[in-house]
Amino acid sequence: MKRLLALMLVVVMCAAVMVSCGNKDDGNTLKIGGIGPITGSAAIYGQAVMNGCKIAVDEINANGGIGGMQIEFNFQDDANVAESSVNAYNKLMDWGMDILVGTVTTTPCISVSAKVYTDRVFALTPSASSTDVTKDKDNMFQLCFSDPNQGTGSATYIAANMADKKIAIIYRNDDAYSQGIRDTFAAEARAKNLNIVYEGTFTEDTATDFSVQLTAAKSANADLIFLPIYYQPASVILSQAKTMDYAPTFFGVDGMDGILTMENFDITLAEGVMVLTPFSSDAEDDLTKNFVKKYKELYGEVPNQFAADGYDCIYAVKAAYEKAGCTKDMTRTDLCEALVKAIKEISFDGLTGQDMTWSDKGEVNKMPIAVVIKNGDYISAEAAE
Amino acid sequence: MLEFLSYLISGISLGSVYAIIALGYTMVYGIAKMLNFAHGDVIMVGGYVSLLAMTSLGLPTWAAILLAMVVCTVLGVIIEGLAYKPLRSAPSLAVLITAIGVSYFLQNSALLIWGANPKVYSPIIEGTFKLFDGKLPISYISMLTVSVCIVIMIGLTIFTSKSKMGKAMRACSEDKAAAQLMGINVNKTISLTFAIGSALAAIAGVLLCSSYPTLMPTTGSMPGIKAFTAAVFGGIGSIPGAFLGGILLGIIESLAKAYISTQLANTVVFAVLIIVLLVRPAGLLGKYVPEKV
Amino acid sequence: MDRFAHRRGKLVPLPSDALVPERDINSSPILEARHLGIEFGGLKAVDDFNLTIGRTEIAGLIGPNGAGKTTVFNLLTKVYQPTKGTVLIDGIDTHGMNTVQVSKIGVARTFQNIRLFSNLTVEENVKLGMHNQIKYGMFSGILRAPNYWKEEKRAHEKAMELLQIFDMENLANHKAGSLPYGAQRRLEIVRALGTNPGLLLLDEPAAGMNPSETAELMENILKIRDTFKIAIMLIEHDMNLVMGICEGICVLNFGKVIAKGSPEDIQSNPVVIEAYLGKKKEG
Amino acid sequence: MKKFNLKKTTKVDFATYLGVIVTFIVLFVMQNGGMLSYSMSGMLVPICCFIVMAVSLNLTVGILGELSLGHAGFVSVGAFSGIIASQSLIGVIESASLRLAIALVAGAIFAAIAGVLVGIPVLRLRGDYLAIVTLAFGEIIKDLINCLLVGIDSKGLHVLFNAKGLLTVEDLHLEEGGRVIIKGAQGATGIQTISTFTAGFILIMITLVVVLNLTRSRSGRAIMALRDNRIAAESVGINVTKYKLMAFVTSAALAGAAGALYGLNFSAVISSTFNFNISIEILLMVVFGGLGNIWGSVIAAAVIRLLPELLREFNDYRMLFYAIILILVMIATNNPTFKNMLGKLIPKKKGAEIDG
Repeated sequence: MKRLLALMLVVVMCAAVMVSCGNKDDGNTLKIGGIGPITGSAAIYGQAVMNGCKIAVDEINANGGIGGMQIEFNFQDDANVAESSVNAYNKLMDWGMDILVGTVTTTPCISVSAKVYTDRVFALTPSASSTDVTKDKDNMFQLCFSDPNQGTGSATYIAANMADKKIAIIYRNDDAYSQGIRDTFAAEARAKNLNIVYEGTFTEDTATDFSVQLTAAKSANADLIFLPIYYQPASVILSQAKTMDYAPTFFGVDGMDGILTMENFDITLAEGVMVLTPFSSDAEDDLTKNFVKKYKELYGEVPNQFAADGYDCIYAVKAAYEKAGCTKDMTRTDLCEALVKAIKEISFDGLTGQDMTWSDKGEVNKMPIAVVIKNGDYISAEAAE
Repeated sequence: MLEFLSYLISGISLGSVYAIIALGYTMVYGIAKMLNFAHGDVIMVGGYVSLLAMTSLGLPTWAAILLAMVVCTVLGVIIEGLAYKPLRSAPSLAVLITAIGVSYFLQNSALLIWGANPKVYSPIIEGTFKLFDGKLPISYISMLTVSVCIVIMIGLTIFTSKSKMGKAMRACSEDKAAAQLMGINVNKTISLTFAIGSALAAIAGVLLCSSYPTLMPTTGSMPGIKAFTAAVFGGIGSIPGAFLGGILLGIIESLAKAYISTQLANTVVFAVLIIVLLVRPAGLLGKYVPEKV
Repeated sequence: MDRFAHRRGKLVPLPSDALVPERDINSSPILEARHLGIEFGGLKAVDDFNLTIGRTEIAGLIGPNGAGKTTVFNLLTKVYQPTKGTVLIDGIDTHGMNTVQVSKIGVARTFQNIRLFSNLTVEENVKLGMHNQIKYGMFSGILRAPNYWKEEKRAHEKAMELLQIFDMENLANHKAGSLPYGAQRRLEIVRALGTNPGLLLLDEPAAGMNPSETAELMENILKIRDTFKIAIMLIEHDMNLVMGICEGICVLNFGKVIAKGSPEDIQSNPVVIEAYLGKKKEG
Repeated sequence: MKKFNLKKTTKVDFATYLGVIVTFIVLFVMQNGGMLSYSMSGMLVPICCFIVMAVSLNLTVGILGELSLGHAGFVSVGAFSGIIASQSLIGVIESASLRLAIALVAGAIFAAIAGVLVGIPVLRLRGDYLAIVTLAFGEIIKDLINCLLVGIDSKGLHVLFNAKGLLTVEDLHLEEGGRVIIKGAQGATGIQTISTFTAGFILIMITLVVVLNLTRSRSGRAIMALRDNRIAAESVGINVTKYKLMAFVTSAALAGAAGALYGLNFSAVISSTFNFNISIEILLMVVFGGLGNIWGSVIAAAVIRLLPELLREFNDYRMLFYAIILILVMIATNNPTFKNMLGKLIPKKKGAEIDG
């Protein structure tokens, strides 16, 4: 009896999963899906992308949409888990998704990109930076810098400007993004004969205390610490370094962006920190100002780079769509082939860079800019000197 | 040598945070015989409440801590009453799963209320004490954490051995049925234990966030697991054991990071734990009670 | 004068006061405990316990509460390792053996506070008693190889046979935990018999039984002895049972044997009466 | 045993097999007929994996009666050894099914080895102490795999252990045309996804046969006897360590096979996928389904996997609802008052259940 009830429960749930996705494309909207973590420990990145995308979608819809179609945007949670991400993707496919903006984090994105490739859906990830994301997949594109791009870029910049520094690296060993940049940085640094005196790691589980790594870096006389990590642990590192009177140059990558906008953050801690980033919320151009204003109004926070990436993704899709001259009646597959071709032909200006172009490999071509934090503002590194 | 001392100090400071959390764990385990997996998340709530009290309400530090203690105590008692009390006679695994449910609930509520963005915590005391011409800095917050930890440990030991309520708690931990027969209100005693444990969690939250100043909805979970490990390490149910376990865990973690491998620090901690439990199956200060035949 | 005194062992006399039933005189005893003792933190829970039990003897171990009776059982079954003395089972020295090994050489027991596998069925409990007599391994079990079927069939038949002693075949598919108290006690005995023991230790088998149940139990104990030709040693407070069926009785007080002998000897022994009733007032 | 006079347990076993087979056939036909939504067909393999994980954990928690909080550790070992096996056989063995089978066996074997290594010392402990050590083991496995670099070229497998965090895939010195299989924290990427629903079904059936037949055999009885009363079990001559280890290792091996199937279903797998939360989720399935209750685990695994997908409509709130449902179900099924109310509605079942 009880068994029968339980069995019925499963059947009903299965049916619900199947049924809840019955609605098909009516042809009058362009369905863009998004995937990223909006719960769990990586929620901040997914939520920022989601919010950024929504702003872009609303703007475009208010201005008449794409090719006469309104955009319908559906963002699904994956909690930064590959399996959940694939589930979210399938959910979006059932919904009738035409184009995917996502996924936000690297490992889920690699799994989803394999599905995207076999299902022939055009996909543009705002922030999954590993080269594995786009490798061997012609219809998967990145809007953010790839890991090698950042790692090599950072090493090149340091070699050109501060070649005699003793370098320490602190990175997160259980994070694909962080380890990816570190690996390429270390390789390039070796090639450029940079002097790496100490490397320390941490994991998600040991991300509370960095005093050991900092002490070791200090005793190795490191005067530049390369931090290929996100800004949350970075803020702890900065504050602990200050506690122990250790003041090397800190050099971050795009994940460091957002540190200044952390609620309650003591910006003096970040004084002199160098960041290689494509986006700065304090930029003076109209596009950024407008975006930051809207974001603050809607979500009460200052947008970080992820939000900007999300925003750019939607507009990049729009640009490619218009370039390809797609029409309403195109199937998902046709749309995919047309967009794949078009995106490599456009040059796109967005929040996170000017004249962005895409290569055959799916990587974006935009150069990271080194900035220095001075009095709580980003200043181009060249200008600071 | 100086380096070693500095590693040792960061270990003790990290360890004393674990120890305070472990004290809460061990109290609840000793009396209610349940692993309260939501303890770490009560710490997170304590952190948020005190931070908001200081920044948004502009309360002075002591008032903010007091407020956090009150909120956490109330929260702890509510959780106990709604989620755990109905399961008093249920198998311990059912209670464990419920505790995990409560932990998810608190984390996701925090995510919805306070957002996913990490918040920077303003330490309740700043500055460092410098030894050897500043070569060996010790932050005041570490010193405070260690002393608070010792005070709490001594306080709890005296409370449980001397006061009437404390004796009732010990009686409940030995044998609930017998305690009931002696006229002790077991339900009330367990609620009180949760109240004390949650108040401790609030203090732990303030100290944890002051030492490692960021705050996210998931802030409490890993320190929670580590503190649980520390409590078992020292012998779960034993108050001095929780203190010792916490401090040792912190020191081992810190030294392992410094001398073995930063990424294997957790592995070393857990490996030491396993070895200790094999040699002393009830933890360092726990009593091993063989089953009577 | 004697420089080697400290290196020569002290001599102790081996027990010569062993009593066994006359019919067992032709075979070696099933149990010989010599100078058995255990200390818990300096307290001698059992001290210098000497006992011999014949092959088919029914022996009783009695004594006031806390005299160390169950501790003796625990020593014989190696739940505790004795700190002194030896136990010979069927002539085999059990030194260094554990509970499992002692069970394999033929000691089975029941427990004062019933210890059944209460979530398993009655039949499964008995089959667990027969665990070491059922000969097939894990993989035969998983793959249901021919010997699985053969052995399980044999085990089933044997289990039913054993349950028959107490007329419990009809309960075979009930959960052990759901049985009434008396039936649980009986099941424990059946399970112990399943191990094919030479010596069966019963710890208060009649506890909680009414007089008619006790009478039935006495019959059954005798039946078990006669059917299986094994020795039985029991701890019991019910003197009717002890005096009724035991051949040899050993009285324990404060961990020491204070008297041994036939029921008649024990009943008239002033030391035993004193131990049970307390010292008579002077005059 | 009685072949023809079916016992209650035998009936339950057959009903379980039948239920799984019928469900498989229905879903298989629907999938091939294109009647299943993307979401549903995407979840089939993971659900199969979790059913196997739950059933195997039930062997440890429900049948042996020892709390394990590190089951994900065995899943992880199985997943990564399965991935290494499968990825290194690309080009050697053409048939994907055969490669998958080898991967599952490899996963099971390595997880079993891990089970023995952890089991021997760990099983001396009891209760919460055992729980914390299994938890510790799960965390250790996660950290160790984070340090693993594996690649293959014509010379064979290259394995490096990156304890200091200073090595990269370059240090594997792979020949031209060599493939990197595991890149430390970046995990295994570029996996050929060869897992299929049919394989999942077969694995479930094997697991059910192993676990159910084991519990109905001499060894299984001994394992359950240890759970019910260790001291009595010893007194009838049951070797505690042997049977504890048997249950533990069997459980680990099955979890390893499930891990391999799971790993080969996604093109990227990282070691933190199999973290503490996964151990807890599997435990949740076991407790939901009822300790020692195998068909219960099967259904609970499916329900718990489907639930978050159903709650997708609630977006931000979905995990909150999940938590609330979790607490409510636990109270409803374990609180005496609620239980009585339920008991009046549903005839009480007499399956084997134990207190944890």
